Amino acid sequence: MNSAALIIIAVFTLAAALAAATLRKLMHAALSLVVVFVGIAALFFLLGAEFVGLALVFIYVGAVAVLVVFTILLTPRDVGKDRGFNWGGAIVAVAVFGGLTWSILNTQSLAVVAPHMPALTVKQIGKTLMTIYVWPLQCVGLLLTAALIGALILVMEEKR
Amino acid sequence: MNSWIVTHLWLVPAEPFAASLAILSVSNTRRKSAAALAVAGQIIALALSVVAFVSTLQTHGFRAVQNFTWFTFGDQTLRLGFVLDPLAAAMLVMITVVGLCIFVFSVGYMAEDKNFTRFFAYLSFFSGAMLGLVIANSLLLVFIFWELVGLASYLLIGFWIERPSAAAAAKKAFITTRIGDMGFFLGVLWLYDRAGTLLFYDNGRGCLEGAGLAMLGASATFVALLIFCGAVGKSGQFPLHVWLPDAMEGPTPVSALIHAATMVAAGVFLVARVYPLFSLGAISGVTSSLTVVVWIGVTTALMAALIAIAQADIKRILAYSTVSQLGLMMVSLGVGGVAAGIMHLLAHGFFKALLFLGAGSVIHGCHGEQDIRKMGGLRRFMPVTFMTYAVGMMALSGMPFFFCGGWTKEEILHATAHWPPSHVPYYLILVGVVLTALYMTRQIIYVFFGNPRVAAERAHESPRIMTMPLIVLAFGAILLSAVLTPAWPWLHGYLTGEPTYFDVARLIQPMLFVSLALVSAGVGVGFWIYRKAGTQDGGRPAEVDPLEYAQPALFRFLANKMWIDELYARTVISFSWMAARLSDWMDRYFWDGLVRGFGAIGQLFGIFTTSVDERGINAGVDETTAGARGLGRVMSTAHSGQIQTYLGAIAIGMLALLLLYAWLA
Amino acid sequence: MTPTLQIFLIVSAALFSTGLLAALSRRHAIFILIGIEMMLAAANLNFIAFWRFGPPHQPPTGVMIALFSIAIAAAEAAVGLAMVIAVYRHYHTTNVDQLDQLRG
Amino acid sequence: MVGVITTIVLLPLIGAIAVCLWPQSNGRPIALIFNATSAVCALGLWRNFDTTAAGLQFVERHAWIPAIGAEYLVGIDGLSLLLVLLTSLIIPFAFLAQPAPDGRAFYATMLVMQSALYGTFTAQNFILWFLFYEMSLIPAFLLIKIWGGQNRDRAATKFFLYTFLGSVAMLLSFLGIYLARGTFDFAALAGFGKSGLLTGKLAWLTFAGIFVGLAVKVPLFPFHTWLPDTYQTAPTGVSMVLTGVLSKMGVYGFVRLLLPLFPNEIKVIGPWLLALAICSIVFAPLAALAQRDLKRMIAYLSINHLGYCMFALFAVAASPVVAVRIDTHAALSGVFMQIFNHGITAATLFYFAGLLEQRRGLRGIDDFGGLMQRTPLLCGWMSVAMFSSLGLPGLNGFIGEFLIFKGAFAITGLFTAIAVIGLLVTAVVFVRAMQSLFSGPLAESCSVFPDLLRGEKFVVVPVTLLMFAIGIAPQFIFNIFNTTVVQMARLFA
Repeated sequence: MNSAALIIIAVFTLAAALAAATLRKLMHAALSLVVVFVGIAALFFLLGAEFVGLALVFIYVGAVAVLVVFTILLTPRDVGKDRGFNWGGAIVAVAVFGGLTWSILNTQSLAVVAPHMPALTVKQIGKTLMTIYVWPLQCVGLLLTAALIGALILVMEEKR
Repeated sequence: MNSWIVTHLWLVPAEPFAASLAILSVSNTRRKSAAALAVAGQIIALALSVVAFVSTLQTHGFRAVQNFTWFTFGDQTLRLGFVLDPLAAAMLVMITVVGLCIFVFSVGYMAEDKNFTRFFAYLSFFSGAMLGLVIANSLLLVFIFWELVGLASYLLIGFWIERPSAAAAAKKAFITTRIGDMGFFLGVLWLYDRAGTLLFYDNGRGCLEGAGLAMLGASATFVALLIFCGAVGKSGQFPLHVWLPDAMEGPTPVSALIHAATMVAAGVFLVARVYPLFSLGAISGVTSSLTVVVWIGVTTALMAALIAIAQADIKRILAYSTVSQLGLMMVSLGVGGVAAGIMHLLAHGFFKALLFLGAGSVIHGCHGEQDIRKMGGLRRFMPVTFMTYAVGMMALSGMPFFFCGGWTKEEILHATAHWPPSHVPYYLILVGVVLTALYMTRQIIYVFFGNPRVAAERAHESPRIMTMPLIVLAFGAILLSAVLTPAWPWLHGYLTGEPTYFDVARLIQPMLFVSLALVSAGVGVGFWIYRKAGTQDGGRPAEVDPLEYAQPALFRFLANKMWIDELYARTVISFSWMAARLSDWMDRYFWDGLVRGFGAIGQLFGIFTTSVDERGINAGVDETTAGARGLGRVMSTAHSGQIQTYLGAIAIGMLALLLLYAWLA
Repeated sequence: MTPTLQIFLIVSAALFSTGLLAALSRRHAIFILIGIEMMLAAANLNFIAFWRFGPPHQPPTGVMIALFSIAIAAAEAAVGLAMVIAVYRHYHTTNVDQLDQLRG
Repeated sequence: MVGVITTIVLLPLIGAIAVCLWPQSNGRPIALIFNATSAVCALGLWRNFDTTAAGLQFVERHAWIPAIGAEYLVGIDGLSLLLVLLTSLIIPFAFLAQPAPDGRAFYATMLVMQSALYGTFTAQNFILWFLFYEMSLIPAFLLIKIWGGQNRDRAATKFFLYTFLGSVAMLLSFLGIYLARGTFDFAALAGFGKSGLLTGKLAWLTFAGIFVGLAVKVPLFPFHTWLPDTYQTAPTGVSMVLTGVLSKMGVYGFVRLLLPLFPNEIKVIGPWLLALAICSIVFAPLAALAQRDLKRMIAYLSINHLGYCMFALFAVAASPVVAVRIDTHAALSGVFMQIFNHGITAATLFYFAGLLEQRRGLRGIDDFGGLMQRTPLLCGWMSVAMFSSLGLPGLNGFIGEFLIFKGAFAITGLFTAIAVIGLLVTAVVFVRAMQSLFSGPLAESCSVFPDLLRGEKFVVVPVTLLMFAIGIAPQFIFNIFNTTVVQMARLFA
């Protein structure tokens, strides 16, 4: 595992995340979000979970980000007056970050390096999905269908 | 083996209780059957009491107990019992005789009342509770009947329920006596803890017998004093005497039965009953608990006698007289004259019931008027009442030779004179005797002598059913002397368990002359001061009391009962009201606010964002202006319906969990 | 120097906090959704990191959970965005400040 | 084969469904039939209960979720039986209370609550117990929220938040205990208690969690502020159940869980716990003195009466020296007695408050006056309940209070002496209430009141007779739990 690569990807991802959270224009933020997901996918690659990384790129960058963009386009005008930034939230977020970091650094058992591990093949993943995780898989399928129908019903025009 | 009456002693209180229940269950309109039931219950109780009394005459110092298990808790048992001894038997007879007279009197006195049946139910209930009290062989059983007696007194004082003053007096009586009772209750607990039993006599294992007393040791003083608290409350001793005069709001027979003859005597009886606790470890008859009893008694006796001089209500004078006499009995018990105290109690039961019923007869004759200044000259209109009242007055004043009160009072003086620690109580009691004669003379003159005034104009003698009990009681007050004289102190011997013999030489004793001189002085001074009471005399208008004319400030002080009620109202009562308000306020605002505040900590984020936002500043301003209510508003701000606020709360909760982790790690 | 698990966790924590920041501080509903997506991604990163740094074993539970989580996140995003549109139609705003029908 | 306890628990649930399905709009008759059937089963339980045998009886045990140590384990000992009987008595009584809300839903909800109460008092496994414990909370919330009076929203939310937060604290604590000890069985856990269930900070944390959860339910000062609001606004019948039975769940929890599991912790902070109980005993009646609303006044006195229970329990558990057996037995018997007595007495008082409210439309103490002249029977029977509540000998209240004081006095005399003030102030509260309600001139607004009606007499008379029976010859109640008392006293020996 390459530290340099990790640091570059991490900085890149976090910068994009910060941009996504703070940029004034919604469209810019949505595009930054795409960058964040690409960064995370890179981190997954770095960790040896190529399949998940790819799935992330496909689903998030390909589907979710596009959805976000479409939503932004579908809700162009905004009559809301207050576009201000809430500093209370920032303080809480910083506090949470501090707390998490403190506890991560104070937990000795986490200071480990990665053990050697055989590469995880797509075949293995497929096998596991179809055997042990077959029920959860079916459930997720059902869930996705339900979400699809639900989303459709939600966005259908209200009947007068 | 116990005789039949001992094993069935419970029947004595059961009769009036049964009568009470029966009366309550019959219709309100069946007056005759109600009265008949009550009187019948009382007669049966009297008969059983006489049987019990006779059985105690078998031997000197007769005592029989009948104990039983009330209930088992865990693997322990709580036992109660009844005891028959001279003290109980004498009380039984006194209560039933006096009670019967008063029941009969009530039939006439209450004839017009619309709640006639309820009155007799209460009266029977009271009688049953009182009879139970005197035969109880367990301090707990005494306490139980003690409370029931208090309940009956509460119900009867407040009998004329539509009068606010009666309700207030009933409340005052119940609460004041309950203050004393709480001390009594603690005494019960303490005794139970130390002695392991509450039975008085239990074949040598009772708490008043050798082994039980030995286990008590030094705590006996505290137990005795706590029990005395109860006696102070019920017997109207200083500083809890304030309820007794107000209790005169009840119907007059009630005043006679409860607040003169029997219930108030319960305190004296209680002290006599548990006397071994008071005298445990006595050095020449003096213990610290008994010393307290003496001083409380002296204070009460003198104070009440002084106040009685300045009262205008015929029943209030008698009420204060009762307080004073009870104080005298307490002194007697305290200085070691137990028999003297009880004898005075029995005698007092007769003559004070007589006086109260006489007063009732007077009030009845004067159509409800109770102010003695408006009476006068009644001896011509109500001769029987006058004669019997005079007997009662002589007995109360302590006129020697023919009236029972004289002999018992003399014996009390005798006991007090020889009290080792101090002679002050003796001298104060001498003053008390003079004062008693004085205020009784004043009352007699105002009511029966002089010119008839407003209320006396249409006065009439009471019907036979009311005068008969008066005559019976008057004879009782005189005839009781026969067993009280020093020449043949039969009652004394009966109570103490010592043999008595007749010796006419002992009849004449120095104390007799002291007593005679004091009473004569009191009566004489009374006649001199009040000879023209109720008429215009010199610069004094007719309606002004001679003493008031001579010493207005002193008279006002006494007429206002030394301002003790006012003092209590300013201190104890207002303090407890403040405490109540404070508790309520603390509850509504402080505790509730605190708990809500704790809740708000969990929702800090809500407060935080709102304090940043303009809305928050507004809420903050409101909070300061609306005081404690603001906290609630902050809470409802937290329920803002804003998902971000909720999300923030979750984040804060996460932080709190992290902190907990840090603390535990 | 090889990176330890802690570094990944810190990155994930930073990402999570940024997501929280977006979700808490922005008024626009879509920003909140963006923040939530980022927080979910941070959680996924944790799953993968723990899987990678834990003892090797079959089946690869961390990866599986991450996969499911991505699927569920997609569903959530679809419904969430649909709701944003629905809400916009109804109230003509996506500012969550003004959506307080559930006020207590 | 379904056992008798399961039958008792399930019957009200079936009743709730039956009430919902019944075509007529008023569900009361059906509800009462199911009440009566459960009550008959409970009486059968009592009849067949072996009062001399120690331990649980009528035990039913089935595996449920073995993975987390949850099993279906129900059984009764003396205390459970007492509370089952109390529930069987109070719920039908509450159904007959006035003013009664209309509609089937009310009765169905009450029946669900009844089932939960039976379950709580018979479950012997924590998970099962907790399930029932929480199951009683939701109907209570709904009953207050939907059928309550003024300020019902606030009161319901407050009730729910308080009790729910308390429950959460308790659940977390029990998870901690489970992780440390691996069981949820009450009997097994109690076995660990003596030697210390947990150690260090974790012990204190779990103790605090369970303590708060139960203290809110009882409620113990200063966790009581939800109670006056709730009792005041709830419909009469619900107030009766809340005070008569629901508050007993807290006391039951203390007896069943906290005292056996944390004897050492309680000993350490014993004086503070006693001080809290004393605050309940003294401040609650003082606050009651300042109330003008009849129901609120009774609510505060409920806090006071349960304070006595807490006081005795803490005294026994916190005693620095080993208490003499008679004192432990007296205190425990007193607590059990007080639980039962307070249940029927407080419920009766609420019932009467409801009758007055129904007649007048208001229930402030000053809204009445001189009732004795117009409605002597109502006043007479209500006075009996009041005197029972202030602990007059000859009525039921005295027995429990005497034993509690007897047990506590030997262990902590000074605190007992302070607690006596509570008895005094309670008396003041009632006597004052009687003065302004019953006596004085008849108030204009009360001049057309009917006296007790026939149906009301049928309700009042049996309960009052029960009060007299317990007050005069209480042995039949003591028989239920004497063996349990002896058994529990060993815990503290």
